[in-house]
Amino acid sequence: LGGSGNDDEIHFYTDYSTETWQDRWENDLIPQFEDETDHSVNPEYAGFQGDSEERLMNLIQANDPPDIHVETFYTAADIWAQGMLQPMTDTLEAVEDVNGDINVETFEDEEGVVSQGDTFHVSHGGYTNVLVYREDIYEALGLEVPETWDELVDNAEAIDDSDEFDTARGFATQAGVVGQSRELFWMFLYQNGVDTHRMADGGVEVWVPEDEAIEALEYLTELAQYSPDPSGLNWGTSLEQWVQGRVGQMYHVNGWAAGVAAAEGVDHIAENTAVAPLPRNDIPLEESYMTLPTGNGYMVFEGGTNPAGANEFIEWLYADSVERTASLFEQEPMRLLPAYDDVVTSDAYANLEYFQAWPEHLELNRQIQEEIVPMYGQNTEESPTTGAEQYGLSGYHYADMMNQIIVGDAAIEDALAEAKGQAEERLAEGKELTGGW
Amino acid sequence: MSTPTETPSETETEGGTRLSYETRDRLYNLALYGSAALFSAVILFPIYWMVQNAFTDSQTVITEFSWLPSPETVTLDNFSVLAAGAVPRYVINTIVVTAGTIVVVVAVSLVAGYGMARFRFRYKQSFAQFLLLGYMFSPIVLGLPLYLIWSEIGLLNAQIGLVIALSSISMPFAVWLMWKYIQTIPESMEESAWIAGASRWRTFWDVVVPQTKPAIVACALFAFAIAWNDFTFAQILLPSQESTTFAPGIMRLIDQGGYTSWGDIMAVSLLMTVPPLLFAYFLQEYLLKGFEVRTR
Amino acid sequence: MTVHIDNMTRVFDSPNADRIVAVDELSLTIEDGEFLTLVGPSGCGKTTTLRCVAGLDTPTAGTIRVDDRDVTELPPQQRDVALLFQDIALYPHMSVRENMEYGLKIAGVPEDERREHVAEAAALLQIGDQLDKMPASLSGGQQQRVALGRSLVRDPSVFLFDEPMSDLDAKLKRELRPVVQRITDEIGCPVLYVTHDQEEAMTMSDRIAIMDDGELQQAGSPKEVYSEPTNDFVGEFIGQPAMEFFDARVESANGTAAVSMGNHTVSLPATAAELEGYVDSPVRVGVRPQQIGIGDPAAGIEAEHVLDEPLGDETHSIFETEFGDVTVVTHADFDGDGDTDYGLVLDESATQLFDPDSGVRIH
Amino acid sequence: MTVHIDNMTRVFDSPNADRIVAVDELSLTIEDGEFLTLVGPSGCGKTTTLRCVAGLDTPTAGTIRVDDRDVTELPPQQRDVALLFQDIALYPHMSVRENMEYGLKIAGVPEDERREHVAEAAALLQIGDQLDKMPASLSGGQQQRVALGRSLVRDPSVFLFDEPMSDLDAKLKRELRPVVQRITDEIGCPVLYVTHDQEEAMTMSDRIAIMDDGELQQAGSPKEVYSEPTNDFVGEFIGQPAMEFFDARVESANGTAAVSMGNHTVSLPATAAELEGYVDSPVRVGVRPQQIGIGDPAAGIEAEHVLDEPLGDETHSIFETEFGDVTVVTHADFDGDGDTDYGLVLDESATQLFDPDSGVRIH
Amino acid sequence: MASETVESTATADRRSVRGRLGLDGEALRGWATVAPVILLYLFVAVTPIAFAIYASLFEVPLLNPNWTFTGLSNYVEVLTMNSFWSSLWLGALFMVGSTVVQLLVGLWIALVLNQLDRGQRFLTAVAFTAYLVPTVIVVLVALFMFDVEVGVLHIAGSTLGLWGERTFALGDQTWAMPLVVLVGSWKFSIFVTIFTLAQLRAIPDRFYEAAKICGASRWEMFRDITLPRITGVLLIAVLLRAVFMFNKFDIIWMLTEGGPAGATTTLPILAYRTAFLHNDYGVANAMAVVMFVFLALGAYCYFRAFDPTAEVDT
Ligand SMILES: Nc1ncnc2c1ncn2[C@@H]1O[C@H](COP(=O)(O)OP(=O)(O)OP(=O)(O)O)[C@@H](O)[C@H]1O
Ligand SMILES: Nc1ncnc2c1ncn2[C@@H]1O[C@H](COP(=O)(O)OP(=O)(O)OP(=O)(O)O)[C@@H](O)[C@H]1O
Ligand SMILES: [Mg+2]
Ligand SMILES: [Mg+2]
Repeated sequence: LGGSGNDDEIHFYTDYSTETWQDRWENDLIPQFEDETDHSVNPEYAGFQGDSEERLMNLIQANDPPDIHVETFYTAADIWAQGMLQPMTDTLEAVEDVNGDINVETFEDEEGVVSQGDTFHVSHGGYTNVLVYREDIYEALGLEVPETWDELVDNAEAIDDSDEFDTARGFATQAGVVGQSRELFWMFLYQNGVDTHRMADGGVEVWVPEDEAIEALEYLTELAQYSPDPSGLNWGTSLEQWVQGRVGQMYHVNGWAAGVAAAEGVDHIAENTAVAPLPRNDIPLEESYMTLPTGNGYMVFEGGTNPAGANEFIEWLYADSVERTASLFEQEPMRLLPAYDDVVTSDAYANLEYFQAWPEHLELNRQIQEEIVPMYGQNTEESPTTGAEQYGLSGYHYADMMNQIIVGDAAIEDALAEAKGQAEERLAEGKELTGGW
Repeated sequence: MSTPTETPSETETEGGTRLSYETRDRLYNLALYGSAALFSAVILFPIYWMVQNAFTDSQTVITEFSWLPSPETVTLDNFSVLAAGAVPRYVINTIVVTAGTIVVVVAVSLVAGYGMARFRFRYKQSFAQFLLLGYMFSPIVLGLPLYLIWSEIGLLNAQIGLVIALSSISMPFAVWLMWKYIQTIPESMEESAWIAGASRWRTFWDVVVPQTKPAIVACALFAFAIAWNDFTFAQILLPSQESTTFAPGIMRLIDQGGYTSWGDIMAVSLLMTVPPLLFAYFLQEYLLKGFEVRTR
Repeated sequence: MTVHIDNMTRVFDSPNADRIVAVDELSLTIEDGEFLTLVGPSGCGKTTTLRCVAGLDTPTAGTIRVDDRDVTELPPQQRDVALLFQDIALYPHMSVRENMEYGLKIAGVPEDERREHVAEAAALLQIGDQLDKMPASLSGGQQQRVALGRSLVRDPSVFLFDEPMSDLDAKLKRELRPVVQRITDEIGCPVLYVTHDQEEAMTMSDRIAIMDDGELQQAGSPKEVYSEPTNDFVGEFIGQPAMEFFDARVESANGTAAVSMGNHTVSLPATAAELEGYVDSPVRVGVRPQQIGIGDPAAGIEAEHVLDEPLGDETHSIFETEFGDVTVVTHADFDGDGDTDYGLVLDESATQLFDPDSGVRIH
Repeated sequence: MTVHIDNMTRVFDSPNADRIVAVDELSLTIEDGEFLTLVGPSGCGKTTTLRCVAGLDTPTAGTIRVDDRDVTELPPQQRDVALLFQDIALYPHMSVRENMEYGLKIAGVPEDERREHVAEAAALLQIGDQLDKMPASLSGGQQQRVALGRSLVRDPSVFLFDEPMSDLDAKLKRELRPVVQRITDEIGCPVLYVTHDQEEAMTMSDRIAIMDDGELQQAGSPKEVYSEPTNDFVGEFIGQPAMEFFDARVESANGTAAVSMGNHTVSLPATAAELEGYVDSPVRVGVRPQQIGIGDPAAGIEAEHVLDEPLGDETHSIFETEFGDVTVVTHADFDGDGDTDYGLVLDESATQLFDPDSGVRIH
Repeated sequence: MASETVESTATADRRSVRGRLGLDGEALRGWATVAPVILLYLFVAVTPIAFAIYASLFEVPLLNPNWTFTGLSNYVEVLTMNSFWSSLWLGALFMVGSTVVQLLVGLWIALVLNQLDRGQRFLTAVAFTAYLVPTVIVVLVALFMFDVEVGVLHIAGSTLGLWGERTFALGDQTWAMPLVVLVGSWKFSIFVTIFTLAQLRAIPDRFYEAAKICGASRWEMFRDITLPRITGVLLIAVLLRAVFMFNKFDIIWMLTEGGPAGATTTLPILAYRTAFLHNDYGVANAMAVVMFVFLALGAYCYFRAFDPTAEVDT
């Protein structure tokens, strides 16, 4: 088991790797698949920060990439941009036939990731960016769900100051040099009516208008006063803080925080975790650049040892029946929302053991799917989704900038200018790799 | 001697302010035991804290602060993590790798140290220096080449592969230690065995090895520290869940859950702290003897 | 078995470029059953010689034969010698018994036979009750016995000792000497015994070989080397307290010879003819302190009393003379007096003459 | 200055429960300028006594006074003693000079004065040219001189030596002995010198104190302890070769006493009256080997010749008798013959009688 | 006699020829004994280092196995990089700070342990345990103890007014570096202790006794006997510690990931970031090579200045 194996084994590198996932893969899904086909599957689990990337790099450098890699698409954009992924259009079609249309962002636009007529990603689920907040705190302090940044800041201050919730801070402002802090910055750009890139002269260019960006960063800096140590916050640690009841509001994805709280048996937090659209900065909804959910799922390496088998495995998982697809959400039901229209509404999904135990969490997921997602994606026409742009997004320059400004004492203007410079370099690199597209 | 004027060392050199001998003695003991108390507190406190929280209800751990464990919240529940999921596997793997590393390091360095101490060959000194040079290269960029080499020779995910890697980074120090130690064993003991008809190998085994015990313990301890500690190598060379060791394993666990239960972590930490404590308690005499580098 | 050392030389390359000739063309034969002692000052090459015979070192030139077999290049394992080191070298991790039977174990002797041999040797050495102890808990003398026992259980064909007693005190030495002699007698093989204690050499040996600076000076029975040293080095080295030397000049009158030292003259038993070539030349006169009498200043070499060292049965008295300090063995009750002047009277018949340059004994 | 040791006892708790009485109610006075030697077998408590005097150890009971000052509990720093260890203890990281001047430096003596003292001592010890070397590069004898020098530059008020020469060979010992004596004479303070080499004790001391098993056996001048030992232990310990003992029975006839041993009788110089209480009782007869003559079997104790140890000027011959092995000092040319029977003739005037139970000398 | 001479010179020649080739039986056996070490080292150190040096001449996108040769340009990039020089400074700070603290604390603990006559065994064991506890655990416990809500050290620090009640000390720019040094020292000081204590125990009592007799006070004994006797090992321990700390990665990474805002980004952290976050393996290797050169130079100067091996008998 693990890294190397015999030649036609399907090497499956996944970050669906909690203990429950591992159990499911090894004792249920994989044996069943192996029984039904001639293939054998060799699963390998990745953590989700740093380590997994390092391991993937090792595999690629050894010219022995895995057959299947599971990740959020844009984070793997550099791999894709270098032409190392296999098209999966047929597989996606087969999956859509069973589960309904895909509803995560990358597949909305024919000119987007589904470039040149091909799809390179079969999503398992989508991440919707939301404001996570504690219902009980709001209630106790008489707070309203914020719609603007000012309201958000006020709430943060109120929570921070309250004696009743002594340990809870106002807002988790992620500013580590890792993925989440760059996304927090993007979200604030989107909700201030701008984006990171735009189309100009038929090509993509970096577009981070200074005024809007500075305003966003100023708000973030202000919010950081009400945050537990911003430099240590990332996807994992902010969940941790949440479960420990140390924050009252934060930026995160889906109802994941509620799920972790439930899994850890911290019921009062699991019950009181609520989500809302991320607040905007006094702009009308139509001007928001908030994107549709980001797809997280399967990619197949062209250079793997058994790409055909890999596709077969993915089809077996997702194109068999809605029931099987829904059943794949039994593990981590709150982390990802199904990426296909028919799944969330299916009985099979509603009947998952987890939702039987936590009906309010089913409601929460449906709320995201039915209320929040429709509010996003207003500006998809103007917001480009090209190879070079996706590549440009995968760098850590904005994370660095957030860190410099919020944790360090860098001047906002300087740090922003430097980050933009790097963004431009990165975009140029992306264009070179993808042939200008 | 009978009058102060005859004892210049007492009065003249230090002036009249010199404290009486008894007072100085008392002050010295105060400083000594004070120091001992202070550093034991500094060293012991984190361990105490670990123990205290390992036995405290995991919810209490993150919400309440208390200097002493309170009877209501004392629990053994945290230790259930030791039986759950992958933790036992990690621990067993760590033990296997550590034991393997100790065996390889001791065996190889014993032979090499013997050779260095007893045979005359050219470039011996250069060889020793060359070994130490290896310590000067930052190990963090070595992951990739190691990975490539290991996958080439099929040692990935094999605990023996990690054992080899860890052994060789323990090598410079271990060989040096053995070398210096064996030099202190009189050669005449071996010679008398040769004269009795024992072959070189037999002599090594019967005469040298038993007397090298302190150095063996010291090398074993050093290898133990390296293997028990190792995070980086295990992370790179044992990617699979089944074969990996404690340090990367626990980091994965922390990552995966998206949530750290401090109670559980303290319980696991306690488990990983006990073997070194036993090692240090029972073998310290040997160990110190083994580390004794004769200076001029 | 007989050991023949022929023209053996051993040269060491020293780190600071000049070579050290530790043993210089040494030729020596040790007969079967003979107890030959090698004595000499520190660094004269005794240990080196022994190590070459044992096979722990290889001569640079020359050969070593045991009977007719050339063993010069043989490794120690194949020589069947027993060697007892100065620093004992008992194995600290083995019990006394294990130490003693180690050689037999290596030779593959079965357990019970080993026990028997060990018990026998232990009885002889009076350490029968120590067998299960560890060496560290034994006294120095006991350790030495164990080391001795370890060698002798093996019944070797050559027995080598390298200052086996130099770490012991006088009493223990005296106690062990007869034990060693008895044992080597019993085994009956050639014995090469190194020491720098000339008392040990005198009392134990069939023959004594005296070395200096890598070269053999004289080999002969204890009496021979005591009374007929080939040169002044041997004369001074053998005998206790050491022989005293006086610078003198040979004078001849009517065919009888005499030596004059300072303003004192001693007539010699030798005729002038026997001293051919030395008449009127300077010589060194050697006399043992036992052969010097004390008289009044006129009768002998004028001397001032310095110190008495009473030993109970005799006294060593030290006098200052124009030839330097001279030790004289006086009777037990002698009690020198710094105020009186004495004269040292040499026993004429016991004087020996040495060439002042080469040191060779003339007569 | 005078050192008084009064009723001093030092008890050690040994790990295996039984206490070791290292020194048992020892009382001893060392006069100013006196050279007192403490001898005794290994483990008899010599070192312990010395360490207590130096302040490195504290007596369990009893007191130590220097003149009238009670120093029993004083730390060594405040005693102004000099102590020379058996194992030298030179500091390997200091040069010879630094080693020698260390005590002065501690005492705050200025640099140039220190140099002067050291130069003086070095000249006396003939190591003037070694001052800048490191101890490791010196020979054993030289190291010992340095150690000696380190102590003597200090001009202490008590001088203590713990077997300072036991690691040296006989020649070096003989060379250093006068040096030590001269130096201590010059300083003129009380000297307590520990050795287990009785020759050293005899030759150097003003007085010898013999200890056994923690207890003082006798203290007296060398001649006194040699010729009038208080008990058989002292008799055997002092003198070389050791006194021989024979089990005997006192017989009295006409007021003169005799002892019969086996079927041989020796008449005594003592009268029966002097031996009151021992007549017809068993005693031990002690005779020094020098006082035993060799005759034919009928004339003395029947003896079989075992071994000769020729020393050049005399021979030690060992005989087997019904009383065990007996060593006799014979003349240089004596050459025993195992086939002939001999008789050992004791010199009547030199016999000493000891109580067989208490060992105390009767006469 | 004549034939003897011939024979003996022949033997002498035979020896010297073999000797000159360095391949007589003795040398062969010598090399055979160290062969396993060489083999292991070849695998685990030499080859990877060679590989890294080689890679430093290429542009290596980690997520693509195709390398482009770029000569020394990676080196130019490293040497002109601002972050390189600031990390070098931070790294030097970390190295010197850690080494000094570890030396002092380690020495102090060793001296105290050596003097204790009660509880020595237990305290020694406890001290050694600190060295043997895995770094991961030290880090986890440290993070727990600095936790803003229940962390005992956090509470202690904020009560003393060192940092704010809600400041995560390891996330504070002023405190991060000192605390990382201290946490590291908690674990690694004992390395110095082990060496020193072993050495202290080997100093014969009689050295002190001789000094006492001379009237030396405790301080004088320490200065004149203890210190000179342990300088040798101290010099070696300092060298080893400095080298180890200069290359230290795991404990910093796990505690702060080089943060906050780069306050603990030492060179190894920077190299790691460059390799795995910026996917610039070639530059990272160039960085490692430059670090190696600095370190080797530093060690060389250290050797020239103190020559620690001269203090230790070979
Ligand atoms: N392995 C060696 N390398 C270099 N020189 C040596 C070696 N062994 C002995 N020597 C030198 O050879 C000479 C003779 O040494 P050897 O040990 O035989 O003397 P020794 O008579 O046994 O002296 P001692 O009475 O001190 O034991 C000395 O000068 C010594 O330094
Ligand atoms: N520190 C100690 N602890 C326990 N027992 C001791 C200690 N020091 C000495 N002894 C015991 O006290 C007794 C006397 O010892 P001491 O060293 O005084 O003898 P010694 O006459 O100097 O002997 P040697 O001639 O061997 O030096 C011995 O039995 C010894 O074992
Ligand atoms: Mg020798
Ligand atoms: Mg003693």
